[in-house]
Amino acid sequence: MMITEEIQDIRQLLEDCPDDLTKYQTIIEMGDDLDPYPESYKLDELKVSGCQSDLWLYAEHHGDCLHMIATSDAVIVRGLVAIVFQILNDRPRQEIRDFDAALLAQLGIQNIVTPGRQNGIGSLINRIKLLAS
Amino acid sequence: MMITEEIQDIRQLLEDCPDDLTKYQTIIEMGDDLDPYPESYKLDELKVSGCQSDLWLYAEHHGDCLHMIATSDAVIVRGLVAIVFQILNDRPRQEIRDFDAALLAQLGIQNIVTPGRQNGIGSLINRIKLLAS
Amino acid sequence: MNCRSDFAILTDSPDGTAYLDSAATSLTPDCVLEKVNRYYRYYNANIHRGIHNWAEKATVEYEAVRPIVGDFIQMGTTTVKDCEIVFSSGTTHSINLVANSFCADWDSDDQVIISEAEHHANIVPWQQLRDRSGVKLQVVFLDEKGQIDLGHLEDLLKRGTRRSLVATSILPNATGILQDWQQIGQLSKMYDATVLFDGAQSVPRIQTDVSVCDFLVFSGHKIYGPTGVGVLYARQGLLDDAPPYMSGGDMIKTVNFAETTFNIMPWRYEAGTQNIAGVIGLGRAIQWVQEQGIDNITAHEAMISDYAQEALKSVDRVSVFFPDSSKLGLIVFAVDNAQSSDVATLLNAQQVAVRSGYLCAEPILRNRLGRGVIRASFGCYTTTEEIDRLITALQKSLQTL
Amino acid sequence: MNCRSDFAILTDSPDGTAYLDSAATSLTPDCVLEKVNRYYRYYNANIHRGIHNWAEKATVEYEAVRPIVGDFIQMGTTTVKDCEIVFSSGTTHSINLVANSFCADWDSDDQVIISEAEHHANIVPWQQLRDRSGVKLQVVFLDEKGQIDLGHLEDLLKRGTRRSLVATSILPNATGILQDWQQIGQLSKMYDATVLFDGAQSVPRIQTDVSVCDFLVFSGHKIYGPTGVGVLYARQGLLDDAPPYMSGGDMIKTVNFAETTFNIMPWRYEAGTQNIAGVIGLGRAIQWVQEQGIDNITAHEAMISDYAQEALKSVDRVSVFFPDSSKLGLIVFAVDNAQSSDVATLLNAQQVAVRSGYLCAEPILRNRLGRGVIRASFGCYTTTEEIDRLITALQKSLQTL
Ligand SMILES: Cc1ncc(COP(=O)(O)O)c(C=O)c1O
Ligand SMILES: Cc1ncc(COP(=O)(O)O)c(C=O)c1O
Repeated sequence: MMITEEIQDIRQLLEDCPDDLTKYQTIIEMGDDLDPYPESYKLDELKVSGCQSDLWLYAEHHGDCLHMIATSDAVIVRGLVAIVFQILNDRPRQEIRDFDAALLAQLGIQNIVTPGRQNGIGSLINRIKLLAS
Repeated sequence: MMITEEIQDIRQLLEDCPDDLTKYQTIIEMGDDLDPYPESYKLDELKVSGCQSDLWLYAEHHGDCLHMIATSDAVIVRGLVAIVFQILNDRPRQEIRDFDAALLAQLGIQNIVTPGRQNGIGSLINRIKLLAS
Repeated sequence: MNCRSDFAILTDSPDGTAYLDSAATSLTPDCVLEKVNRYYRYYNANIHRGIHNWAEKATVEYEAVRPIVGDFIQMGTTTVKDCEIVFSSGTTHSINLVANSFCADWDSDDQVIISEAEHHANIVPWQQLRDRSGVKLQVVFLDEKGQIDLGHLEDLLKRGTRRSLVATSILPNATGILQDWQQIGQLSKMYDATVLFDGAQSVPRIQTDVSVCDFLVFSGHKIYGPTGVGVLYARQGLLDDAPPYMSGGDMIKTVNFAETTFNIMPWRYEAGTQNIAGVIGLGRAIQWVQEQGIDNITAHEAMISDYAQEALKSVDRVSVFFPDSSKLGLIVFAVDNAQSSDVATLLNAQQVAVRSGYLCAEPILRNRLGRGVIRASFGCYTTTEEIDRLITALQKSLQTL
Repeated sequence: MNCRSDFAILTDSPDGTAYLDSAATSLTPDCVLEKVNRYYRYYNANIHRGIHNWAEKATVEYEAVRPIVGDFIQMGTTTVKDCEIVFSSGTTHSINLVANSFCADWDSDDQVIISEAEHHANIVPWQQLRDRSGVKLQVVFLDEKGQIDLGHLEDLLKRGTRRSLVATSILPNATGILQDWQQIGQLSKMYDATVLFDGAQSVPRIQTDVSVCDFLVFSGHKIYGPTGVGVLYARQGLLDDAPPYMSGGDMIKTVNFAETTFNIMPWRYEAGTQNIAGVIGLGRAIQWVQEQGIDNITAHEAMISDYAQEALKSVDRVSVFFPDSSKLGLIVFAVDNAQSSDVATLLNAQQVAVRSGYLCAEPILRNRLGRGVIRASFGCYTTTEEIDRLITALQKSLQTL
């Protein structure tokens, strides 16, 4: 699927939620499907800063593609990571580098694209783009 | 005359002016009657700070009373000094110390009683009260 | 209290938010906005240096705020009190000013004592001073009730070699426990220490009185006033000759290229064009507080805080920070097996606005709890219904977390 | 220009003031007040640290001002430009920040070069730096046209031993003569000097472009924005690791009692609760300027300045400062045998508002004229009728003086 299609899919899923609380419940459930993240990879240099919660991201180049695993102590962040992964994980690095983070605004989730780099998932996207280059 | 009467007199004089410009012309003319101030008294320690213009004040105790002379390079300040002198000069020091500067507000002249001690004639009054003690 | 109708944001709020984050910033009553708008609409001028009517009016309005503040913090009736009130850009600026100006010549023979429960604003400037000058930085601990341990404080004061500064919060934003500030002040004075009280949270909530301190600092935006303005009360004489923290226009008497003579207190410390509209708005905010009655505010916030603390204690998995002490204005709590930002996010999804994380008071939270927390904080407009909404939303959230 | 109707203070002014003091502070269009009021009425929250909707909205609005500023001062299209814009409380604060943070390790091998025509805000912080650290403070003189003498500047740059900082105003508030800033920047760069431009008067009046400088500072209240807010543009990398000027909340990454890790640019330099409403209002002010078109503003102010200069020259006893140079935004003049505050007071009595005295630029006025002056200064709303009123009122005043 194309990035834009993935975004549309997730957007649809979230739009179908009757209220904000359900939306977050859905997001939290998505986080349950994240691949396991080894304790030994919870290293300071793998920490993505800028969230109130801790977030670790580890990535490898698989050929042209970027393969990532991540985790967080906050279940909502885990869910947001799952969303980002559904969109970007295992994509060609070029495609990741070219990805316009502003598209995430379509998801309609507060906090997912944040101004500056102080909080939320914005720093995750920045880190991913960095790792893709 | 009592202080309050002097204030009423000046107030009447100024109220009779048809507009603000004439009011200031009247004030400037009052300054023409100030006693001469010797050049040799233009000393730094006799300077009253806080005005945009220079203002010098020299005072002597004559018995119980305070006798003052003053001058300024600004003719409006000279006029304001003349007003203050008409009210306070040669009065018993006790009376000067007790004088409530807020009464000057009755004169209706902008700048004559000023907030803080940064500008206008407020610092002159403060200095006079100091010299009277 | 019956003041909600003074806040358009509460009466017209399109999203029906229960705003329980007043310790971060308080809401602003309409009269404050009107006062600020009047400055921009009728006499939008710079102060002090102008001779024209608008400048004069702006100067009068700006300077009139000093006695308003002075009365409010009970400076007494001396005629010089204007000279003890400096306007800053906030509590943080005020503390930095003291650390840089008052303590400019402090060194390793001197000490600064802060408490364990301080806000970063009352920690980091002293660390910077320590790193720059060698001043000793001491931390006094809290007892089991969340009060500054006076015995420990006395030990530290005794051990000081030359000068001591005690810098503590009257009402720490991470505990909500009102300190015995009069005692702290008196004890410190017995050892000739200088006392700085951080009143950021207390000045909006209790009658403060500067007779037991030397410096008092607080922010406009936490006392129903505008952002970008704060106060430093400094006892007369303490800052007369100190080197200014910030320099530039309006804080000077005369400038030439060789040297500059600085102005006297308080203008000496107000370099550059001030936050004129902010100060004027702060004056109106304090008057508004006085119209409500500070004692009424204290009583209302105590009532709300008791109500909230009891309600929170009854929620499963919730542990209140210092559960056995009563709180004023804010309650800090954590939820077992739930990350604080998750809780805050789910509360927000139900239109309940709280703070989460380390509350700009990382040391005490890391040391005592080892984790981030959730804080519900109140203003004089907060209602018990809003607390009920918090509890309901919290219970719902915990079903998911 | 046709913008007067955007200013309630001009259309509803009950006293009919001709406001010719815009260099001290500009008037504020209604849209800026509306934007500020909207913050207080719909999302009155603290920024960065809160998770709830209002905090998020406030953060988005606040951070959105960085790219607005960046575009306006033509930072180009790099994606990192947010990191180069620091919000301060004003020009004065911005300059103090550079003098204390960027120059923290400067000493007698380094020099700071300012011009003769600087505002106190761009003199006193460097004197303080000199007195504290031994940095050499050099003054470059103006030529007979009121332009910085580039030959003299080059001499000073050549003589510098290690680092040089050139700190000059693009449009000095005591002369109104636009400097050849691109040349100054390029020349300084040839000698590897760091360049700080004081844009307090220029940024509201001409298209500025930071490609020839390292730092650019200006104030909100002079560019149709609120009081208590300013900007420091700092070229990427220059302030990454400098010791912060102010410390406290929100500028830290992590705090414990032993040590503290500071945040990255630009937040590293924005300690404490920011002037949130002020920054948001500043963003709207800059957008308003862009709606008017900065080139239209330049043209209008040049027209008004020419008109005023010609008219003033024709008044008996009036001497214009640097009469043979054209001015932008302000005209400085003196009247033979009349003290400047007397003139300003009589003009005010006729509802014409001007500045008088030493204009916070004492050195150049004392050295060149030995006396205070009168300044009429303009905004994009100033009309030729207001200039006519100035001239008539001036002539009337001179009959008395
Ligand atoms: C050229 C110049 N620099 C600096 C300043 C200081 O600006 P502020 O007072 O807003 O800090 C001013 C304004 O007074 C100015 O005109
Ligand atoms: C106790 C305390 N001190 C200091 C501060 C800092 O205040 P500001 O951010 O307004 O400078 C705060 C507020 O965050 C506080 O709660």
